[in-house]
Amino acid sequence: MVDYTADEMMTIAAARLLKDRMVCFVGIGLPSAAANLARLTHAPEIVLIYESGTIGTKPTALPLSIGDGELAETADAVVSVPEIFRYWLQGGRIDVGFLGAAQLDRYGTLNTTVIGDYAHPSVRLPGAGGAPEIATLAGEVFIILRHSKRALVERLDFATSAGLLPGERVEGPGWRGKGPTALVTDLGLLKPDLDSREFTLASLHPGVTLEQARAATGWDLKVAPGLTTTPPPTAGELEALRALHDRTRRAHGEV
Amino acid sequence: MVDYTADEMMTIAAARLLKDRMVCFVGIGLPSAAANLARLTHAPEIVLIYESGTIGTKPTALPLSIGDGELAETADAVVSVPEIFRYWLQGGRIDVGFLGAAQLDRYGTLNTTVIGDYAHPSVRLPGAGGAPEIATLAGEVFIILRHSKRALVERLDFATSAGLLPGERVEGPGWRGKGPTALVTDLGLLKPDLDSREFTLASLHPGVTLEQARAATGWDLKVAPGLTTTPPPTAGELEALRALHDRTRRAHGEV
Amino acid sequence: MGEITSLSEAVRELVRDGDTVAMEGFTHLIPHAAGHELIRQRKAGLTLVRMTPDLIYDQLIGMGSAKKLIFSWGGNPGVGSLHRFRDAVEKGWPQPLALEEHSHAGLANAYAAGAANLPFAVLRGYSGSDLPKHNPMIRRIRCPFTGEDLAAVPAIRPDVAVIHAQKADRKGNVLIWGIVGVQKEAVLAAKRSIVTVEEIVDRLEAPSNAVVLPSWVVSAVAPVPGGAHPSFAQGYSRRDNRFYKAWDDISRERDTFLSWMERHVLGTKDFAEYRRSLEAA
Amino acid sequence: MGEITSLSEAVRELVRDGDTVAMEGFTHLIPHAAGHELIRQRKAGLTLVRMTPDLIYDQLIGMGSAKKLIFSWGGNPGVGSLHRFRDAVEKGWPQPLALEEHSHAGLANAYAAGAANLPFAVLRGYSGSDLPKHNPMIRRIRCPFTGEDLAAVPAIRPDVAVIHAQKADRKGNVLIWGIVGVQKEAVLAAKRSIVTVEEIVDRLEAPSNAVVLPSWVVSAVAPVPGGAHPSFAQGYSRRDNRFYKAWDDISRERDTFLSWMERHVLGTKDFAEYRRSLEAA
Repeated sequence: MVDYTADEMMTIAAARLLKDRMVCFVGIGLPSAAANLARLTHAPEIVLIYESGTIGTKPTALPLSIGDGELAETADAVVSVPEIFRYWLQGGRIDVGFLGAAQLDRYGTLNTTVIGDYAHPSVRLPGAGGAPEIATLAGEVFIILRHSKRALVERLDFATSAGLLPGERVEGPGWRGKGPTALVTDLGLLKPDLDSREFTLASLHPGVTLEQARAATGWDLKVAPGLTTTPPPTAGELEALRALHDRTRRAHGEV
Repeated sequence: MVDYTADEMMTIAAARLLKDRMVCFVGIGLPSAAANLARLTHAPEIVLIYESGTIGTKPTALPLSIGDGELAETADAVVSVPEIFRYWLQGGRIDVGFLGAAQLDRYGTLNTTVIGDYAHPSVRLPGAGGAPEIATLAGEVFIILRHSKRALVERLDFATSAGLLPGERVEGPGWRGKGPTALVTDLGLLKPDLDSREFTLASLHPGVTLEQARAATGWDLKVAPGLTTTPPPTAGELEALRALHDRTRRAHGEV
Repeated sequence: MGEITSLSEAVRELVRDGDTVAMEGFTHLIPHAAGHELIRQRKAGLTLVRMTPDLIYDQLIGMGSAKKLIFSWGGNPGVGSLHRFRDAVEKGWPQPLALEEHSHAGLANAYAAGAANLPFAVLRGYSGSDLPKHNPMIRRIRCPFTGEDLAAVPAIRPDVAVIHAQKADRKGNVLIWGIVGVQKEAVLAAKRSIVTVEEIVDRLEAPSNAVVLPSWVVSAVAPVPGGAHPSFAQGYSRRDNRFYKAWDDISRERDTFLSWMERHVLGTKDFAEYRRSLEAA
Repeated sequence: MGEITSLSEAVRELVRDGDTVAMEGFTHLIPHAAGHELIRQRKAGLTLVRMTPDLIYDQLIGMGSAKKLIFSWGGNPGVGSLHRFRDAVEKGWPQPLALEEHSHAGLANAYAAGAANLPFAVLRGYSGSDLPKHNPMIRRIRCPFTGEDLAAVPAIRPDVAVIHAQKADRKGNVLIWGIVGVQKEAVLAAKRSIVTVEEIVDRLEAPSNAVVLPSWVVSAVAPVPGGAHPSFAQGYSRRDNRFYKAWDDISRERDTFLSWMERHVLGTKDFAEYRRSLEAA
């Protein structure tokens, strides 16, 4: 069996969530890697949109920034930033918003704003970017981040973008989509329990134990009925992902 | 002295009102003829904008429609119709709005909507187009139309776009500009009296009598202090206007 | 999604009696071929939306397809009246026509709000105009920061948008250039959309920041060369100003209008045959 | 009106202490050369507006030019933190920095409202976010037609907008292409504007519907080849990702930051000399 890293498993598990022809609003970093891997493997007709206004972009290497030149050069259309948020995201044309985060709570509420008090933060994080509107206006939201007690926390210092709280109706004011429906980490896949709305463990990546996952989670992690093991990366998935990372390193002058 | 028609005098008198480098939002028909004549004579750097989204257009022939191809081909920029009204007219970038009309009253209020009752009109006119916002959002408004009792009326059946009423403050809600400041007809030039706000006769075209003007006006036409006679067309003005009309007829396949 | 089909098929599939239909194109790229197809298929009870009704709606109104018109300027550009529109409003022929009347700024903003999935648009508009007295869909709103009083109009959300464009590729991605009007907004505001194009090409070769509609926001694409006539497609054809003038006579009287429509539209199976029938006339 | 001048002259004439300044460019076309010139001329007490503060504002903040920041995402793209921004917010060094914080959607809409001369923008936004609790400039508004509750933000109306573009012609008409961000809105929303360009050409040769700013909406145009570095100008240069990574070390500590700025910005007379000083380093 092929050897792979936990990060590779995470990215591949996230890519598998994306279906062909989906319209995906992509955050930079891990979401971008997963979305482009999907495009290069099982979802060749997926439509990738970045908030820089690039629609249907097909980069050969992963962008380091949301506005790398190749995103524009390979896009079906390049529109202004006001337009991408008004006509395309708010317009209700996005199936999936794919986000990373610094911190989240059990409801998929994200914090990318501050650690500590807003007025006097111990750590000032970058801030919201597109997240608040992506979280509520995309058809659904996938989240990808590395599993740790510092990332998956019991209580957030700041709600940058909304998660779905118990009993909250997605038809509520400002909501269009289902909110966060999948959380992929380097340990497993979490899905929200439909009653409690809380993210529960649906699948563990090969070799990861339930104890490890619980130990790395800041809240009392529940297990979903029928916990499964994530199928390991296929040779094809790994090859595509590694080739993508190689092209990326070369494009950004790292080799 | 050269021979000329009343329509030629009207168009030339209107063109003289436009200064070089003015930004002019141009209606089709008589305003378009006057604005392009100005551009081809004393105002080569005038910026002509049509509501079709063509900015800084320089047609060699007069457009028959607001969206003739040559307007786009010779423009500095071509933007969408929502943008031309939002970023450019409402944006406060227009010095002069140049309008024609079917009817107007002594305050420069225009009617291009209906003759008779709105619900059961005796004559249904085309409607507002850009006029309501041009009249209030341009820095000032010039109006050009042929002088007759049917056009310059005592009472309008419908106010399509606003004139300035006695005592009305241009800083009033929705107002940016001075409103109508000049009315050019085939008989003379009318300017608003600053107190009564009423359009009064400022100048008569050569050979036109005050009695003719009064007889062709639906309200009791007052004479502005220091009534003058419009200088007749120069040979250069006439030559430029006639050449423009010749090019226009050829372009539209009329000769 | 951007399925390449025939115009007749697209209209049959996507336009239903009673629909709100926006056929846009600001003087340039007016989808006349599609208008004829709606008439051939006897679509009825339509609410028609268009900034400048032009000949395309004069024909639909005269043939009794429309029960309501949402518009901002209804004339024959550079010529004069739209006689069929006037006859419907003044005399109720062939049937009464309800009007929802705006200014260009109001309607352009209403399309933009529709494309942005907002329920309304805000503008500095209609001050001193009688339009708000006759259109209850023009209201006022107060700025929550400055207290300023502004105009508000409801978003336009058509059931179907119909436009004509220069090019589509084989996937159904659409490229429009020149005077682009409100076509992008109309398509993005609508539930369904039909785009007729001058040609289908292998590669769009759209310049950077061109007006491109990705195939996944378009329902159907139908090749109809010259399909904007008597309007035009920049890079392909010129505006037929002679026809606009001729329409003044054709449409002035009910009987001449009806016999012209009989012969050239109902009497032809598609736009190509219509164009040939005109040349024969 | 689109006067072609030098960057130092344009900044001297058009940027005043205490101004609200928007230096835009969404990753692409960031006007770094202009940022350096503001620092060289010791502009102070500025309210800086920018969706993504990036290195350009990290430098201005670290050099004490800013008293307030209006923004929506303040990181080093693909790298991590903006250390000078963090130091100002977390420790008040070199001086406290007031924040007015939005989402991208909120700020993009606020620029569009400014360009449209509206006092506010309406959006479906901020639902479930804590941002409105800390930013009193995010309010709610009710649709006068549906009664729906939506977010409202005040228009951005800068004293000065500063952008970098690819080309201008000799009259000062400006052409931008590729990722165009909010630059057009920033310039149209501002009282004054400065555009640095890669080159001045005889003819723009802008494709149809390209993003063109006519000279009469621009205050000054200054040729500064490579003036976006370490950002890029599509068709002219590539993003210097290595520099973005190097900035993480340069900016992490106050003294290394200050000595770098001394040597490369304050110690050079213009952007060309700055670029040479980097190559020498």
